[in-house]
Amino acid sequence: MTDKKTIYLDNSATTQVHPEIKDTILPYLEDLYGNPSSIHAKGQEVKKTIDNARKQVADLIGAKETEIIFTGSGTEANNLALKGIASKNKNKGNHIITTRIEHKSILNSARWLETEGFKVTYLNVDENGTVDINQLKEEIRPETILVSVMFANNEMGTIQPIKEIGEFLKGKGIYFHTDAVQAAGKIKINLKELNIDLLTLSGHKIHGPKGIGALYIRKGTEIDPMIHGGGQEKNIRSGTENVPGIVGLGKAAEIANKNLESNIEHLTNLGKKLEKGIFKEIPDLILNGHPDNRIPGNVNISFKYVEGESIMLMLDCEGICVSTGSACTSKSLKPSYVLDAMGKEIVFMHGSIRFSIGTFNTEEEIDTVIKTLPTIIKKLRALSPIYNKD
Amino acid sequence: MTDKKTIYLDNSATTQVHPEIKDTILPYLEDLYGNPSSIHAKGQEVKKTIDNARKQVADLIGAKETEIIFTGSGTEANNLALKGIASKNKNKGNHIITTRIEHKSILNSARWLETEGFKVTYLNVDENGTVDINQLKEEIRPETILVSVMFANNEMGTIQPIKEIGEFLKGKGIYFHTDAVQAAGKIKINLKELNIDLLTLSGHKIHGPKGIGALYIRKGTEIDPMIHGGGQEKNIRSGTENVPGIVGLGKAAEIANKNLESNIEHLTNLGKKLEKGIFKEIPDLILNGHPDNRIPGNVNISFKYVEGESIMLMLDCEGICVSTGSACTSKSLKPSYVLDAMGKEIVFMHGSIRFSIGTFNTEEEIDTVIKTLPTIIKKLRALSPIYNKD
Amino acid sequence: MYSEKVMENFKHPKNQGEIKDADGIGEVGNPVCGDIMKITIKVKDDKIEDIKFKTFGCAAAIATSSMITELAKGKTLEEAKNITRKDVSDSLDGLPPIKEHCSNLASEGLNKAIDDYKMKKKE
Amino acid sequence: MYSEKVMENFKHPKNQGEIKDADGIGEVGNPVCGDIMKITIKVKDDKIEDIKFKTFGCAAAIATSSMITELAKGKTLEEAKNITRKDVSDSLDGLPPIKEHCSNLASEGLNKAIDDYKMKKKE
Ligand SMILES: Cc1ncc(COP(=O)(O)O)c(C=O)c1O
Ligand SMILES: Cc1ncc(COP(=O)(O)O)c(C=O)c1O
Repeated sequence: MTDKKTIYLDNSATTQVHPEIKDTILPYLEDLYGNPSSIHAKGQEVKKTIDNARKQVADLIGAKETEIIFTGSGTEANNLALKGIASKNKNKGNHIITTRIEHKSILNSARWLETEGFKVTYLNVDENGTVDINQLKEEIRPETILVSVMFANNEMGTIQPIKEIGEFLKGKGIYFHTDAVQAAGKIKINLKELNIDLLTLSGHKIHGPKGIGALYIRKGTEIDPMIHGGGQEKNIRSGTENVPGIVGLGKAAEIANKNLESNIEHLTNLGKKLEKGIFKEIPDLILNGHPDNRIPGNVNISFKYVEGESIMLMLDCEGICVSTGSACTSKSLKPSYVLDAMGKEIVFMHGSIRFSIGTFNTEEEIDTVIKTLPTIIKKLRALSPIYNKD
Repeated sequence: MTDKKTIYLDNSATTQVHPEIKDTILPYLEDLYGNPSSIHAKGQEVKKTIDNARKQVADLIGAKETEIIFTGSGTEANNLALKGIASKNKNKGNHIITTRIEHKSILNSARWLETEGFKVTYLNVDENGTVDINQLKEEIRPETILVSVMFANNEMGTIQPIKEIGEFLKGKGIYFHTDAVQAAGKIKINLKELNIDLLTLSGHKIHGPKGIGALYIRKGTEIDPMIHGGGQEKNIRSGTENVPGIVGLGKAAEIANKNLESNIEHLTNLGKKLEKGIFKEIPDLILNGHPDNRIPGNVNISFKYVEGESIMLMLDCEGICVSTGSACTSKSLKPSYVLDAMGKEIVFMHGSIRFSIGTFNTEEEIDTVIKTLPTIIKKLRALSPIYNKD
Repeated sequence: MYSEKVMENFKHPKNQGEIKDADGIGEVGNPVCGDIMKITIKVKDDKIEDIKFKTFGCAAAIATSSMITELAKGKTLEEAKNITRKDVSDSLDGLPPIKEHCSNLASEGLNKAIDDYKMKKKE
Repeated sequence: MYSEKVMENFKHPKNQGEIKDADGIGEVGNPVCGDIMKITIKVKDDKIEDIKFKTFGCAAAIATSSMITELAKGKTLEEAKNITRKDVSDSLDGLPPIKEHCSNLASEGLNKAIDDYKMKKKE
């Protein structure tokens, strides 16, 4: 058990469940246990809440409630988007375009589709992590059926030109999917103003519960299911509905929507404060990602001459939780493939730390981090054979 | 909202979450919100609990903790078993054997595999709903890679000859999967004594939460993932772990294991009482399923000359929740395909009601049902143009 | 799933039963689709003086049966023939899409009973 | 993820630094795999009189570096050469499988430093 003083700055990996959401979920672990497919009263009372949650999620992104499908995670929603579109539209073409910096759930779905005979183009990004829209335009072929570009990157937060891509694709008969897992709740997303056919969300990244995701599927989109069974979720995702998860995600979306502006301001302020503080106290740093066009609260820094895991664990010993690369790859030995795609020198890729701020972080916490970090970096640099400055 | 007096006899559709389980889950919606993939303290404290839940689930079925993969539902686990085995072993053969009475998640996965070039044999069942093991033996071919037979049927509870099938398949190089969603917690399952390679469980059927399932995969089994991504669950099921669901399923398995014998006794007693009571009070009935070899607490009766939905809704008006056919098919117009497979006369298939008793039902509740039902049946029979007995 | 009106008509159906010496009988449906409906009518001065139904079927089938007898009672044969399935469904505040066919069945049953009466009269 | 011993050696590493006039120097690793280690030794009477390390790398790399200097200090060159990666790993109560290569690196570094000393002595 961690004690009360933990400073959690790993909100891109997962977030604390909002207390209001816990209260929303609770009755569904108690008396409201019915199966929404049941016609009797116990089932129907639950069915209504699911439809309500669908509306709450739809409202966050400016969609219609009938266009939301619940899944077991953001990962599953991404798999469903790629594989479901590919499977249903393979008669139209076998080419898919995505980027080198997508989340593994996109990249590994794309690689799997390659083994099934699809051709995939992985777009490059510039040194700020922004996708090359000109390359996208060049790579479009008659066989292209799907473009998938994430709304904002999970490692260094760079926001992608989603509006421009959508406009470019308009009328071309190519589906456009975006993984908005990291963007939701931190950027205003209004599908009425964006030409997007599919969009992925995940509960636990917006202070909702784990184990629930959603895929927005624009009306009329031709998509195959990935999980077959009893026909739930309009036959696109079978399986008894994760009712507690669904109502939790619904509530999380509602809160995120309601507090969007104040949350953006809060995250922006703390993020700027942290970034400035660290740069003031510590020399030899690189800020990874776009200097401005990034999700608020994401600060990704390479500490030259030292290795990321060591920094992370030293901070952990002080009760400060951060991440090296993305949470999913924290375990792996390889340096961040996202920084790699951005063309960073390899020795600095190993030293990157992602601070990701959430709704519940405070100014005092940021002050503590700024105070704690210099000693740790000094200590590790003193240990480093490639640091020759003292 | 239903009032306090609801009598819930639809435990094969879903069950009330055990109060202890709610308490187990709660901290994971509060302070224990870490991502188990994170190396820092907030992540690692959660990782331990997941491994513990894995052990709890393994213990319920006599498996090893390393052989349990968590999924988003029983439906997903069934999909993974069929598609994952088929995909990985297609070089060995393209033939799969299952039964006509499987849950839709098996049947529709099998049908999808047929569109992918696999051949599927659907075994018949006798009038008690027992699969024909001789037919199974005859249908085995050199290309057979997988046999999937459910442990017990969700509609009329008949238990299948899983031990015999396992023994027959031993050494044949054919994987054996069983869907134990309805059997778990109601029948002793010990994988040390059964030759089973894959086994499906679902949380919400054993008084655990919805949105969580598990697939037992025997060590050494060759299986492909269905959901690709960050490599969670040994790379067989990617996606951030549904921590509240997993600890909930773990606790549910632990309780089910601890109380197995007393629960079986409780369900058997109430089931017998209900069956006898109804047969004593009401004429012209058919007991569907096997008379003895069925999961305790499942009572499936056809009320001749009347239709099931009407009975169900009349009972619902009295606060008694039951089901026609399986929950998933309750919505559909077609009569039960399971009763169809058993060769029941079609007019009686429409009148079948499944009473499924759970841990929290009481003798008084059963008494009330026995008292309430005759009036309803009498009323509906008086309305029926095919009833000519008064 | 069902409107309150449907549930009300299901729980307390009107005009249930069978007229013994009916002037017209309409039987529709079959066990495969799960609905069988029998409508019996008594006709006087070209008007439906009495009407009763028996139905084997789901709540929607029973409610639509009950509703159509209500709608038809006292009407002329001409008027009764013009009762559409939409009339039935509307009078019940709508039916779930999957159950729409039930209102079909009800008006079919009534029509058959009227035709039967006309046939018999001709003989 | 790490044993307490690993964390202890990571947080408070022994023998860190660089011997200025070292008798032997061993540098191993490369930036691609994320670990670079430099071991410097002082030798007297065929014994490792002093030993220091510098490491760029993860917690396991730092802890194994620290541990191998502890194990080697005071040993004869012969004995020091026989320190296996298993010795290092065991002294740390084990390493996560994914980090096993770090113990490799540590013993490699020590060996290189000893070889370097022997080479220089021959000249
Ligand atoms: C950009 C992005 N997409 C998808 C996911 C996967 O979502 P989930 O954790 O719900 O599986 C994540 C989080 O890991 C993410 O950061
Ligand atoms: C036999 C059987 N298998 C699988 C399932 C599906 O499990 P879940 O409801 O978790 O998707 C069910 C329940 O609907 C079932 O009864």
